[in-house]
Amino acid sequence: MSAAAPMISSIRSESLPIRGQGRVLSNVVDRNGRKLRLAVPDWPGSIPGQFVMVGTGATASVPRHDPLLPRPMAVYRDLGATPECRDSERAFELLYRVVGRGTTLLSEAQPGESVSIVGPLGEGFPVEESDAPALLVGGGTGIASLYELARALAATGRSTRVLLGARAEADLIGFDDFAALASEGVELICATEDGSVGVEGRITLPLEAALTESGPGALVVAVGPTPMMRACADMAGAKGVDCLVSLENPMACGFGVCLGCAAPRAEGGFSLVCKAGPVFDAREIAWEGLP
Amino acid sequence: MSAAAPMISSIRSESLPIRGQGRVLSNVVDRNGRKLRLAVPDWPGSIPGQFVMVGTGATASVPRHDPLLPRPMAVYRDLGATPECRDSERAFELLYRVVGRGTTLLSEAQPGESVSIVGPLGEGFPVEESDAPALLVGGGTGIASLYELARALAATGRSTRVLLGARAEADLIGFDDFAALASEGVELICATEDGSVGVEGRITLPLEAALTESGPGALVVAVGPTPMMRACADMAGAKGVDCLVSLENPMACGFGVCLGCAAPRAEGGFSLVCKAGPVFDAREIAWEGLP
Amino acid sequence: MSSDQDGVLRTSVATNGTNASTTKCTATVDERVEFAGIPLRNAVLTASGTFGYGTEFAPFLDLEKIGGFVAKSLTLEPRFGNPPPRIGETPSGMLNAISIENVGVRAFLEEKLPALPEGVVVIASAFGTAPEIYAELASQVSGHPRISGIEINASCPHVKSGGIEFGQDPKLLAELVATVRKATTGSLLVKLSPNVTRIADMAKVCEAEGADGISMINAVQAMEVDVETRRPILSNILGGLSGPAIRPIALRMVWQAAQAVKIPICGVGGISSAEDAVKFMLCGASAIQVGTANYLDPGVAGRIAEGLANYAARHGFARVADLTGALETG
Amino acid sequence: MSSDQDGVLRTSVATNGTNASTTKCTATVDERVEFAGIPLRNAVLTASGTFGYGTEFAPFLDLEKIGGFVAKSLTLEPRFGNPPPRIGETPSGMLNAISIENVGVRAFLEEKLPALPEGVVVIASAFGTAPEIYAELASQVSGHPRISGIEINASCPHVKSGGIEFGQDPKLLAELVATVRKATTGSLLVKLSPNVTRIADMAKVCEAEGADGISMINAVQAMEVDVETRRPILSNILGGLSGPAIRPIALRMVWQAAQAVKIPICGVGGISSAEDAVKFMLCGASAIQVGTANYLDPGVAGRIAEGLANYAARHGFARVADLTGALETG
Ligand SMILES: Cc1cc2nc3c(=O)[nH]c(=O)nc-3n(C[C@H](O)[C@H](O)[C@H](O)COP(=O)(O)OP(=O)(O)OC[C@H]3O[C@@H](n4cnc5c(N)ncnc54)[C@H](O)[C@@H]3O)c2cc1C
Ligand SMILES: Cc1cc2nc3c(=O)[nH]c(=O)nc-3n(C[C@H](O)[C@H](O)[C@H](O)COP(=O)(O)OP(=O)(O)OC[C@H]3O[C@@H](n4cnc5c(N)ncnc54)[C@H](O)[C@@H]3O)c2cc1C
Ligand SMILES: Cc1cc2nc3c(=O)[nH]c(=O)nc-3n(C[C@H](O)[C@H](O)[C@H](O)COP(=O)(O)O)c2cc1C
Ligand SMILES: Cc1cc2nc3c(=O)[nH]c(=O)nc-3n(C[C@H](O)[C@H](O)[C@H](O)COP(=O)(O)O)c2cc1C
Ligand code: FES
Ligand code: FES
Repeated sequence: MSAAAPMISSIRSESLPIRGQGRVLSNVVDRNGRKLRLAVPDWPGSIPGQFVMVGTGATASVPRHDPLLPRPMAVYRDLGATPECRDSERAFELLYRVVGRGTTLLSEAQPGESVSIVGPLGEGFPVEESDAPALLVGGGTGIASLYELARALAATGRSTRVLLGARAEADLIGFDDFAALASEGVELICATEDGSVGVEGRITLPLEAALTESGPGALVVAVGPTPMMRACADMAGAKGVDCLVSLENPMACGFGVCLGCAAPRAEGGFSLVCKAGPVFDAREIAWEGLP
Repeated sequence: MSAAAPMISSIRSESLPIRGQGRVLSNVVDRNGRKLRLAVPDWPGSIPGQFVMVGTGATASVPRHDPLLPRPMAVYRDLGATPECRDSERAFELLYRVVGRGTTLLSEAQPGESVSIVGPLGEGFPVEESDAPALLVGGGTGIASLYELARALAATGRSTRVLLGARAEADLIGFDDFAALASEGVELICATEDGSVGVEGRITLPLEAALTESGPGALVVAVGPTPMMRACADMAGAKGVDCLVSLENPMACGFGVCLGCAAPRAEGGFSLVCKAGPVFDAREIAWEGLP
Repeated sequence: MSSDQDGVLRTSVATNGTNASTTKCTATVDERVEFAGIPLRNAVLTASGTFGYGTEFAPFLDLEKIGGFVAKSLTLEPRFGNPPPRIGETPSGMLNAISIENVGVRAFLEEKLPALPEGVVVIASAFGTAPEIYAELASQVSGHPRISGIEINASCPHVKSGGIEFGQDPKLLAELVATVRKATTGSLLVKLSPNVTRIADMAKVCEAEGADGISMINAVQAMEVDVETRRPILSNILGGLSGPAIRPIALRMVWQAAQAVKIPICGVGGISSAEDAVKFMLCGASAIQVGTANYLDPGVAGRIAEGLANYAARHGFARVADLTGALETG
Repeated sequence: MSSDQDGVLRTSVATNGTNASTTKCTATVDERVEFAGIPLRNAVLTASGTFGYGTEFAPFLDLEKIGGFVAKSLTLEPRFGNPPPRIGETPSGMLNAISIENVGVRAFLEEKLPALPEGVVVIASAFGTAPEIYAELASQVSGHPRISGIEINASCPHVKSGGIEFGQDPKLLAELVATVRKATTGSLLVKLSPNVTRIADMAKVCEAEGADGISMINAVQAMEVDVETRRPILSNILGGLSGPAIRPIALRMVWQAAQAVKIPICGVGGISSAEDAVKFMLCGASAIQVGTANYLDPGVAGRIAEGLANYAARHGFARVADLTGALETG
């Protein structure tokens, strides 16, 4: 595959987004992150890579306008009709880190309370059969975007490896869930900067190794801090391998009307991360223009 | 006592107010109202008629500015060092009705959470021995201001009657606590507009009767909706009896610096309800100028 | 200028917010309003730049349940906006510096308008750097059968006047409104900037130069800083503040303008509930626009329209239009 | 003009807010600032009308732990304000129309000032309806040894100019500042109204007429309505919006003024945390004033002063004063 290969497109979901209230089923600590399970009436299901806009904390009994904006969160695990679901409810999980006011308030949502939801939003990852392996690299909160993708890719019979990188073991949110995907044929590789789990060092080390062994038809998917995504994209590009990323720009609406989430395009101009993305071919992005 | 009798002054407390966090001990339904019990470190205690400024709801884990202002609430029962208190904590109770955003949020404060407090504030009721009876008329949220006053008056040996008026039984917040004061010599009389408890009709009916039987040295204290206070003041005035009231103006600071709580004075100009009051001789107030 | 006027007499069962009394009532209220010559199914429009080109809201909202919408401001050519970051959050508010990214007037007319269901009232918004550009935009859109009116976004810095906005100088504004007025016989609205000393003077200029109505207010110029990076949160440094934080400012300006002019006013700024909408109408607005709140709940405009009718019913108004100016100040 | 300068070199252990990084550090930071010729223990003042005459805060705050305070605006004679209601609440904001109720300049000098502990920096605020009245107030207070400076509250409607405020018209403002400047050699601050088209022009007028510093902003003119009573919530109909809601507007104005003038600026508007104070200093303020936040937590000004020093230490600034203008915009 040469550098002039056609861009890979993100995939539009068949189902329309809804707005609704998610009933909190659980909201538990997961290493240095948290896992929030919601049951949402008429939740249409999502495709890997899609996200929701989540209200900050439980829906207040009275209107409160501070903080104002909802926060974007990947659909971590789409669970369908679990036993806890009532009527038309379907459940999904968010995997998140507490970084500011919105996520702090979200971390306090109690089972039985409601959290407002708009979604599923954005375009997802293409899931294609192939003899060449898929290498899914995750770091930080980006890890959340890879779970359903890994399952879907493995389900096509494709060799699927998840590479999670973090400073230390505690930052590997979702680790146990990913480890359990071994039963579905997903291989897990970790790298920590302090060596507490897996390879000591950056996740680009095992990526380099995997790319060298896998050859040209491989696919790299990188989701995490911008420098990590950029490093993966450069590495994949150097090997002539496709690389998809998922961007985490701040958002106000999540469905393409505020124009707040624009990311600069390599060819000039901007793409809306919430609408054209969050999944992009790494070559579409003008990385130096991302804040 | 003639109309030209000297005004009765409210009483300044010896203790300075504090700002602090109240630990929620309980927050329970009391008929159509609620009772919130707080333990506050270094709470200096209050005199009857004083109030606190209460944050709206439990102190947030992150700063939130909506709603912005604290709400004034009478110290309903000052409990001192109860068994639940730790170290320098002293406990008191608020008796409140959920009327808007602030009180709705307050109603959701859970045991163990914190509520911000500034107080005790304002000047309280004079408590004087006398052979003539004290008639304490309460309605609406004003009922909360009368509990400690009733106890203090009865403790001087004065004949003390509490007259509570409401639309229906369920609006008689604090009823059980007041009924239990019988053991301390406080007599309780109720009037409800639907006749569900006590006299059917307005509380001014039993007040009229009590005033007729008690003669000139009596004291009327009226706390409740403005029309009720005004009617009591007029009735007392007509009989030449002193009448104290406690005003419930909206407040921002509670300690005399925003000048937001001004009530018009009969002699012209304004008095600060939070500083000169909330307790006033009814004759000090230009009632027609109260919103 | 067309508008589907079916089913406008709503039998509304009033429900109450947390604060309201507990009375419930059923009454028939006429929800229709006429705004600047545009007959509207109800008084609730959505604001330019917060409702895209309409179709984005189809999953969340029946577009025929609201009065109509003002589309994203258009320029003659397609236009890209500012580099990121373009948005941020402030207490009860949001800050933005998008800079009128839009598909251009041609794509709007040829691609965006036809995608909308019949019966949806669309108001186009125009943006330019000289009066002639606005006039050209007005004449391009105002003949179109699907366009009910045009709103001039007067918050653009005038190129020849060193960056001062059209909406900040009465003389520039007069020239702008007069020029556009000559270019269209359709309903002409002017969207005022709040960043002025005397908003009533600006409203008077619009009236004198023949505008059919005024929309107010646009976002308030503001700024926010990230103390960890020590940088402004917006790439543009300055941005526009919108959302509930500015509502009391918008309400004041609508009140002041309504005292000064007879042409109708569309209230905009921080509206996120039916009660908020009522406040603007009481202060003199004939219709309102929902902006930032659309991001938080893309179905909110529909609920505001319902709530407005319920409020009118509960308070004994036969027509929602009777709320306009019904503030008691005596 | 006196100021106790003991113990100003604070050894601060930085603690972090929810958002901040988890680094802790210990460093020695010089907290002193000089503002408009007034040496201050630290950069945190409190705003006129929100701190009474100082003594009210004694139970909550060690007055010697803050830079100083601006007393409630004074008139020549004692003055009563508006009838109630005078205040109300809005999203992240508060609305007030007190109308400068105050004890009058004589009682201030004779009763209020002597009640304050030595070493507390007091700035008097003057309010009038003509420049001569302001000048008279300035000359009455500026000789007093306990007064460190005088702040002109320029948000008063000028009687001869049909209600426009001094702070809303550059010519009126110039006349006002020039007149007061002649009446005092002490530190002269001008408190600007935000209700103007171009705040930088107003700042330039102050500088040109000899003001030593600018305080900005006063409250933003606004309005709120009670939909149940259908009345404005204030007896005065219009009021001033303050609190966190206006902070991004105040910050923008400070930034714009700092670009335009060399005299120092005191940032006011919605400050309720040390981070907020930092934002104003980065945008060019040399000191700040805490207003509405004093009502919510009467001890907040002391905590802001501490937090400011901690921030400086954490970010490697030797002096809090070095934060002024340290915004990176490249
Ligand atoms: C499509 C998409 C999917 C996402 N999925 C997840 C997820 O599954 N799990 C998860 O934990 N997070 C996810 N994020 C990031 C998440 O939205 C932010 O962490 C969140 O908005 C922070 O909100 P806050 O109020 O807690 O922090 P704020 O107070 O808003 O900000 C605190 C800090 O976080 C930074 N920040 C703000 N917004 C973002 C952002 N969008 N991305 C990264 N940092 C930000 C700020 O710069 C600041 O330093 C996703 C973002 C996008 C755009
Ligand atoms: C000195 C004093 C002591 C008080 N003691 C008590 C008490 O012990 N228990 C109690 O329940 N309440 C008491 N109040 C009244 C209490 O402060 C208000 O009910 C409360 O502020 C309403 O807040 P909110 O946010 O729930 O309502 P908001 O949303 O602020 O207002 C909702 C409704 O309540 C009305 N309201 C607002 N402020 C007041 C007020 N100060 N008084 C009466 N109505 C108001 C509004 O006009 C509106 O109609 C006292 C008030 C004062 C001044
Ligand atoms: C992200 C964003 C983009 C906007 N774009 C436009 C625009 O293109 N044209 C316009 O006239 N107003 C625009 N506005 C202003 C809104 O239409 C509205 O006047 C303002 O936001 C105040 O209303 P609100 O508080 O309800 O949002 C925009 C506002 C936001 C938040
Ligand atoms: C109740 C109240 C009274 C005020 N009185 C005065 C005053 O007398 N003189 C003055 O210059 N500013 C006065 N202000 C304005 C404040 O000093 C300050 O400029 C404004 O509130 C913005 O700051 P903040 O948001 O921190 O409150 C008053 C503000 C409030 C809320
Ligand atoms: S978040 Fe609003 S357009 Fe993308
Ligand atoms: S509440 Fe502020 S002065 Fe009384």
